[in-house]
Amino acid sequence: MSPETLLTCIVFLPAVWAIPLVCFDTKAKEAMRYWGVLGTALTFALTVQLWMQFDVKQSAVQFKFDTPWIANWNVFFSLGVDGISLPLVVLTGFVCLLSMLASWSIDKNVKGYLMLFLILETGMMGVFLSLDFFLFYVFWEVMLLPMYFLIGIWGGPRREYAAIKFFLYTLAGSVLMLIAMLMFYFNSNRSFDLLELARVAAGTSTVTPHVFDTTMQVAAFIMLFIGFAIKLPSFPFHTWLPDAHVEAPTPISMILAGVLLKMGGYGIIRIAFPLCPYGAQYAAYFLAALGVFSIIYGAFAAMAQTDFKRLVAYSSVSHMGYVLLGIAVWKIVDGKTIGREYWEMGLNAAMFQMIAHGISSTGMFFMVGVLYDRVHHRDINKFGGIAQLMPHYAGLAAVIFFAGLGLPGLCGFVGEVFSVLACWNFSPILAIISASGVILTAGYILWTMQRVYLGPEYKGPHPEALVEMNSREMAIGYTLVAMAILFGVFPHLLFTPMQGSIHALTESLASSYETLYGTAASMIQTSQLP
Amino acid sequence: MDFQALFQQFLHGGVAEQASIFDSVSIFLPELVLSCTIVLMLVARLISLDRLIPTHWFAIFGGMTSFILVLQQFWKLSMNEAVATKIFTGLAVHDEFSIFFRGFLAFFLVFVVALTVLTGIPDDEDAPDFYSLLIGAVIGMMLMASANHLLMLFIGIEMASVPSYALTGFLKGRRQSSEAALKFVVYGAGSAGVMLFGISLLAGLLGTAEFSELALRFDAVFTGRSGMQDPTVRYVVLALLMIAVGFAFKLSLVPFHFWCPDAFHGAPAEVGGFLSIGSKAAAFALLVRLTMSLGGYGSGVHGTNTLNSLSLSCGLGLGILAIATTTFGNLAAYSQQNIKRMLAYSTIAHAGYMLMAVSALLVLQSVQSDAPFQLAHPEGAPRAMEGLLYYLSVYLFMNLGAFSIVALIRNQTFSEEIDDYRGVAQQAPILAICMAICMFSLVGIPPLGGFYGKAFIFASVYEATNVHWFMWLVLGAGGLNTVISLFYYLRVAKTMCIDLRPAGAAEISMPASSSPALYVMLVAGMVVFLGIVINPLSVVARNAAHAFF
Amino acid sequence: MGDIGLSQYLMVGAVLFVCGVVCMATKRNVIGVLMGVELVLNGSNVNFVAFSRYTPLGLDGQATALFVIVLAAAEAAVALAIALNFYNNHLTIDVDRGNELHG
Amino acid sequence: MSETTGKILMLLLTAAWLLPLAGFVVEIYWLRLSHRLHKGAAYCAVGCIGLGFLCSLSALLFWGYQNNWSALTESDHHAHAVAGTAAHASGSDQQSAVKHEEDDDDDEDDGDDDENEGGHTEHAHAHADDADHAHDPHADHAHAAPVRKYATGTYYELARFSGLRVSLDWYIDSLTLVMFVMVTFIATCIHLFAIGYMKDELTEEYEDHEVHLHGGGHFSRPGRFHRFFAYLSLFCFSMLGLVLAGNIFQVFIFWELVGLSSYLLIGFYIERKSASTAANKAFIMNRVGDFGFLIGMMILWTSFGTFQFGDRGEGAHAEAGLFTMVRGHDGKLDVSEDGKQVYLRNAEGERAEKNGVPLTISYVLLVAAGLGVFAGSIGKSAQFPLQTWLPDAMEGPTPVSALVHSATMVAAGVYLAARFYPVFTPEVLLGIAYIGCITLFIAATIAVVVTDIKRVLAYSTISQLGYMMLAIGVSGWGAALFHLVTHAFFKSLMFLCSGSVIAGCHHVQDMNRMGGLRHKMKITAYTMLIGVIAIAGLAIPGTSIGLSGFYSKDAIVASAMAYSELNPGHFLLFITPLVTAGITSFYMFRLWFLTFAGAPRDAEVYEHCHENPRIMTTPLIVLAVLAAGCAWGGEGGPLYRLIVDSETVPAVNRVISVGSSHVTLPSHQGHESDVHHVHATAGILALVSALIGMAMAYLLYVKKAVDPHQIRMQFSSVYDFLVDKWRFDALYEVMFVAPVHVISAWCVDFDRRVLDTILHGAAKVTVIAAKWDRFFDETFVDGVVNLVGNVTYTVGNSLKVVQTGRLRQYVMWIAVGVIALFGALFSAIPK
Repeated sequence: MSPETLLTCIVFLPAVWAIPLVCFDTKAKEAMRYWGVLGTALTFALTVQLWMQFDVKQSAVQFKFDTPWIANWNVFFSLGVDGISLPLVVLTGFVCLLSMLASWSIDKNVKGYLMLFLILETGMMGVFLSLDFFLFYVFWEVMLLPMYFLIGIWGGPRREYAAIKFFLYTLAGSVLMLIAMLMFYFNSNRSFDLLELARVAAGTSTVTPHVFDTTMQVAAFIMLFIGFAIKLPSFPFHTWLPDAHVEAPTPISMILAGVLLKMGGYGIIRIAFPLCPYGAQYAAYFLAALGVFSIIYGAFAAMAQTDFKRLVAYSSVSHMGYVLLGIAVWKIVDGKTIGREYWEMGLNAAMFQMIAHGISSTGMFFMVGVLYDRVHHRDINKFGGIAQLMPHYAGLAAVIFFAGLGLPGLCGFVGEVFSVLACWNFSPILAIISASGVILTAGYILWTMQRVYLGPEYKGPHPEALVEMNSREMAIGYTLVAMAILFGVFPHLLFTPMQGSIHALTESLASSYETLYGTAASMIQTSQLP
Repeated sequence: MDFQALFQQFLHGGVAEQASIFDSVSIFLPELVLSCTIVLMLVARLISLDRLIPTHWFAIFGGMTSFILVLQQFWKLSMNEAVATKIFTGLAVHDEFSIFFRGFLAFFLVFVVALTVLTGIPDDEDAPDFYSLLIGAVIGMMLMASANHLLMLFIGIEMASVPSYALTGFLKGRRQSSEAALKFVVYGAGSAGVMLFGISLLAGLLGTAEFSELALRFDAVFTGRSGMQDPTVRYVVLALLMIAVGFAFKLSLVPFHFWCPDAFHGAPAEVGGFLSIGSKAAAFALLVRLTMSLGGYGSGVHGTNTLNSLSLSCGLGLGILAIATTTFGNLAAYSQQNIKRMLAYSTIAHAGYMLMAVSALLVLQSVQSDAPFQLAHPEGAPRAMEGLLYYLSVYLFMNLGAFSIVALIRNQTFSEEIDDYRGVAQQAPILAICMAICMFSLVGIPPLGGFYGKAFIFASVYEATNVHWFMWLVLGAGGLNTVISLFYYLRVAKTMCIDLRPAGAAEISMPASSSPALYVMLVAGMVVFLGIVINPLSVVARNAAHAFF
Repeated sequence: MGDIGLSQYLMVGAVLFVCGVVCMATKRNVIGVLMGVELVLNGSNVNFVAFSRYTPLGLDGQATALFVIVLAAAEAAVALAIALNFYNNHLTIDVDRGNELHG
Repeated sequence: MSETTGKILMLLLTAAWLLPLAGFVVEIYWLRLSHRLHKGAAYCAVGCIGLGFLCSLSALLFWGYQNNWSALTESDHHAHAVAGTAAHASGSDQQSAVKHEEDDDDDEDDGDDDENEGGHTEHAHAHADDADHAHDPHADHAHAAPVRKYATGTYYELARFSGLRVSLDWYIDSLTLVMFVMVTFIATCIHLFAIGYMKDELTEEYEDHEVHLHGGGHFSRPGRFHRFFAYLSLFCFSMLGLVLAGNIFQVFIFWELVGLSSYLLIGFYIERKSASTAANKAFIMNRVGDFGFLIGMMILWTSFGTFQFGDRGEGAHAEAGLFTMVRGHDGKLDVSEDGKQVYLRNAEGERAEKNGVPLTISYVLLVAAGLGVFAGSIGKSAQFPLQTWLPDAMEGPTPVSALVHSATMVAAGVYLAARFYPVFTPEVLLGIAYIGCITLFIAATIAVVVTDIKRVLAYSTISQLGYMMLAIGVSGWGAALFHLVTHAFFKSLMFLCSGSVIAGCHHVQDMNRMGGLRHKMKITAYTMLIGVIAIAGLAIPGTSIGLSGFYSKDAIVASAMAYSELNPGHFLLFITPLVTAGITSFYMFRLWFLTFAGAPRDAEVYEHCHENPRIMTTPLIVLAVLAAGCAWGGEGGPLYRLIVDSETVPAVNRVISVGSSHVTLPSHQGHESDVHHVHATAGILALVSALIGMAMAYLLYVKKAVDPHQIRMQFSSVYDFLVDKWRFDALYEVMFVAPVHVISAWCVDFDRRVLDTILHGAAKVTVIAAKWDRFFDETFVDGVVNLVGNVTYTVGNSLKVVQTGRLRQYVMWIAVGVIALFGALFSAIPK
């Protein structure tokens, strides 16, 4: 099938798939679930197909196509994929399929649940594939409503609080993003096309002669960054995450951790950096410091949790810190980019970390969910001895948690260690602090595993319910474990498609910063700290 | 001029670009059709024909016909090169802009009538009165949309208002209803009086009452005068202010909004919906036309300093009002328990948003169109107006949807308290979902139509920041209010969808196949549709806007 | 005492207007309030007529005045009807009694 | 070593490396294949590792055959070798010209052969020319690239970022081969032993007496025989990968993996709190070390841009590896005049340049990198201050302690330090030396008072590792690795013996309850005795004939002595090991006497104990033989030569450090070398102190000349201090564990208290504003309007006080509004 149709199908298939659900009888839960699984499976198949058709040697955006959407405002319905978005698209398809499989525990108002779920998937796919800022924004917001209801209706006891908190944070962020978007629109030749805007920023645009001036870049970058940092989430915008995770039903937590958080990082790489290189460089050190702080902070916070899910949520904060760090390690000394290949490494690491975290944290939440479905509590101190009662489960869980711990040979390791390695070139101090994360991470994960899985006996309620995983859960668990090992052992499978695009990105940013620096050297004071 | 000349002109319109009386009448056909409908209905009752044919069929039929007529006019105009024609010796004007609004209103009329039919207000013997009032008001609004003369302006407003007073008090037996009506009428009459006084002053001082000439005289009056020290200038400004009061009342802008919550609270939801949409749309049409004319549209003098500074100050003034209105409306909507009251405040807030568009429009229009690239794109002003029109069109559906759902639920639970909406989703998911859609569209969340209107308006406001720093405040207020407004809209959505239906709460049944459900779904569907397929409407809106440029 | 000019007429109109507003704002009796409205409208009517005599506004002024009178009548009719209805429900036409709707 | 040879070796070793992994996969799913009671898992594991042993052995033989054992046999090049290398390595102090004349003669007449000719000869000439154009017979192939003594290559690339590439590589030289043979061999023996040792796991109902349930009674579970062997295989895989690794990043990877498998094995009895805690402790403490390791890696990565050990490729497009970059081919640091920068070299050994600018790394960074990497070793080989995890690790089954926590994994730290020797500056070496010194003393002292048989061995392990570190620090590179191998043999032997004792006595580990066991378990007792003698480093006085430990420890003490002679300031580096040698033999003999000699102290234990089946005793005998003989010939012997054949940096000659601390590294080769001078003396001293130690042990525990309890009473405070392991655990608890928990609690508080409060605050404000808004609507409007109303009314006609009503206020507001707006505009209208 032609790339254009393929992309369009990937985006809209889930939403379209949701429509027939209306006709299902409310009683026929099983049927509807299978229908949903089928839909997500098809979408996943399409994304894989996309990977097949994707030409890894090419660094530019591929399969790009524009159709006028709002002619008066020069808004286009333009989709396209490159090395940066491709892995995330596939990940989305993958995680959605798994969490759809994990949705059997949802029993209340299945129809609504599935429809919202599928719409959510459309939103996520759209975010990753759209190359028009306006379109991106629309898809970005499209995810908001389904997520709100998925948490708010199917969530835990404090679901309303969590849902509104999530909604509020995101909306605040996106209003800022909207304003930034307008800035670019009116400072360019009235264009929302991300690639065109990037060209303008790089000073290589044919239609808009001038580059975005520095003050505007800084302002826009700050607004964009806040918008994305909320999703990422990075300290101090992270407090919605634990609540949302704890209250959301297991599959939704899987999606939250597996895909939604990635959009923050993706947005920064795809939009914030290319569109305002100066702003990015201006804030680089701050970003990196924030990332490092999130790493440490998240780890510490996780250590103090007694709620299993909350712990995993905080571990996400910590892990996404590596993403921010990897993105930000862009070292500039009077206009020249120093050690660009280390920055390239950092970006690659950030991307990899996003995927890896998508696998490991999805897995962790799933593992927590498996226990929760059985005993209906998440108090770590009330567990213990699970490894005796459910050895198979415990084995898989151990692998997943070690992946989260960053054990070599599992996916978690590569991203973390590479971003940390890349950091020294940028700032030794930050590098050292971030490296200390390995200790803390090991600390809280091992301690948790000891309290939950090891020990002689289970201390909580419903011990009788602790039976080994059923085949469906088994399938999910094994898929995740397989992925974790695969990407841990053969990371180049993932790096190969990214490298080209990221290399091009760093090149162009470095050069565009140099040109900007050349033009406005007088007004630029580089923010280089130790 | 003496009667002789007048008569000549009356027969075969002498002046250029003025349609002769017959053309005028033909252009005026939609309104005429509506008037005939009124007559028909009354006659029908007289001969007790309404036993055989329910009255609302007349209304619907009339509405449809006039809508079709407008469409046909639109089609004709868009075929041959669009040129604004003054009809009835320049009392009214006929261009895409007026067509847009007349079409809008006729279309809206059909929807309202349909709603009243579904909710069973009014009962059969009152129906003719009710519908004649309704249609009468619509005619008034149509006149407002195409008014080109201060007299026409006043007549239009009065024609639109007087029936609405009656409609507000239509539930004769209800204390609240009558109280609301009383307040509405007194307040309305008062503001109308003030406005009329303003009109008299303006017309007198400028020596004309026709919009297209206002700018000319205005320029003449102002040039060479020493600002506010000069009495004439002072009076003119005062006059403008008094007229502004009239508009502020119609648009329920702070601080002239006091009638709005009470009236909506007391009036039946259907009427509330009607007022909140129809009269606002008409008032905005009129406001835009008047301010544009003051800015020099249609007169030879375009963009002299005086006029520019006038429209700039108008724009800024409206900007201030907009900020106040939006903020006030959103904040006040919080603590409301009664949903109609809450919707009333939300209406106020949205009037504020739309006013932002107008203010942006004026600010952008106040700079020469051949100004440097950064300052204002030549398309800036049309874009702003397009934003306004798009917003209004979406607003029609989302607000109507909200009010109609209120009405439908009221019919079953006899309550309009938000707390009694808890867990509606479990019994009537359709209502809950559609309500949620409308609410989120009111917040302005994609992919619902409300977002685009808001986005367009904000875009124009942002563009206007290049002209005057003050627009940053407007933009900030807009953004902030969007976030704030989330709370109370979300509250409704949450109450209906997430909360559990308390035991012993009144049953609500709304099978998906029932016609009310279909109606609601249609309206909500339109909200979604306008959020996905934007281009056609935006093109139409832009064309309508281009009537001025 | 010089000859009567535009300003004198305007003065009358203004006085009527102010009286009307004050009347509207102070009367508790609905009828009184409505009378205030009438005063306001007629104040502007005076202006119109005066202007049509003294300024290029011309016949428009006269015509407007006529229209206003008609509209005023219509408005008054509706208003009285509503007042009557209010009386039926509240057994009074004291506007201060209508204070159920607030907040 | 030639390309093809390298390839073949690689294939063999890779096979040996991956076999255990396959085994692991099979064994972990054993229950899918067969039932719980079946021993197949064990056979599978043994088969894999045994095959691995064969592969690596054949690899070793093949390698030797290829360069017809040149490492072991005479060669005539060595003279030049020594000369050349001497000349250039000692470039720092200008006495080369004279010096290598002498060297030449000496080495000529007494044929003391020397292992590293080939390569070094080539270096020699190459640099003879570079340095000063001396009249050298071999000037013709002056610029010939040096013959590599290692083979290296890439399995596959993990990632490539523009210039930078990270890959999985292999790096093979004689050291690699020796380690492979050693690890696989010991592992095989231990696997066999474990079959016997773990047999009571072969059950559906394994009752664990250590664990008490809440409801009282003991905990019972199905046996985990297969899983034990699965973990062992996993460990073997990781360990071999660590040895085979061709770059530091890969080392780190397998570093962590051995950590994991040790975690799994320590925590094998997952139901025991103590076990899982010990496992966590081990893992986390290792991570602390890895933190340093990571920093070291960052520095290397950022300043060298590669992780490679060896050079790769040939001729023009040859990539220099870390070692060449730092040391070139002449093994000396190319330090700038001010001593602040170190010039990097390219594959040819000249200064590397990047577009005209010579690449350098600041000396401080190089030191930091060295220390960082060494920090990793500290963690892994339980050196001070991270030594506390190893004794706790004894929670694991005894074979684990034998394999992982004495013979191989913990030695990996030493292995890494040795591999990385070229990157270490003298300052780093000094640090290493002192760390080793402190460790070996602390551990030995604690070992004296411990009564748990396994823990004694654990502490002795730590102490021995300290010896190795010390040796590396004092540039006794060969000695360290020598001791590593010998120690591996005798320590695994002793652990297995203790295991056999424990098994025999039904899991009694306290030596106070043993005694006289030699009557009941002969093989165990006497194999153990061999081990004890070996570790004590005893030899027949006068002759230099002794067991393996003697030679290796001798070598270490010798280099330590040489070092402290050259640097008198650091005399402790010699005294401590000397004294500790005595302590070592004391506590080892104490262990043997308490366990096997004398009268039984616990009749009941004595009754039930018995010798173990052959499957367990055979490995003991085999290992005993090797423990006795593996070091045959001492520093002339094959083992030592094999090891030092891989030496990357010739330690043949004195190096005076250029850094801040002015230490001099002793030279090692030939009779003129510093070590050779002191060798005899050192040997005697070490032997003497060892004998003293043994004698004291004999007096105390066999002759009972003095009652140990008496001494305990005398020095109770010291005794307690030692029993509390120098109170390190308590210290760390206070210093690290507690603070971490406090901070984390604080973080959560911060989230809940501050961030969320801000959010809620914002919400509240809006709500309040809304309330106020309403209030404004009611009060303010009323107020003002009342006022205005009154005024107008009084201006009107009546004096009556009027109470205005709502509607009229509204209307009034119209007027007020107009006036207000007019006022506003009047004040500010743009003109």
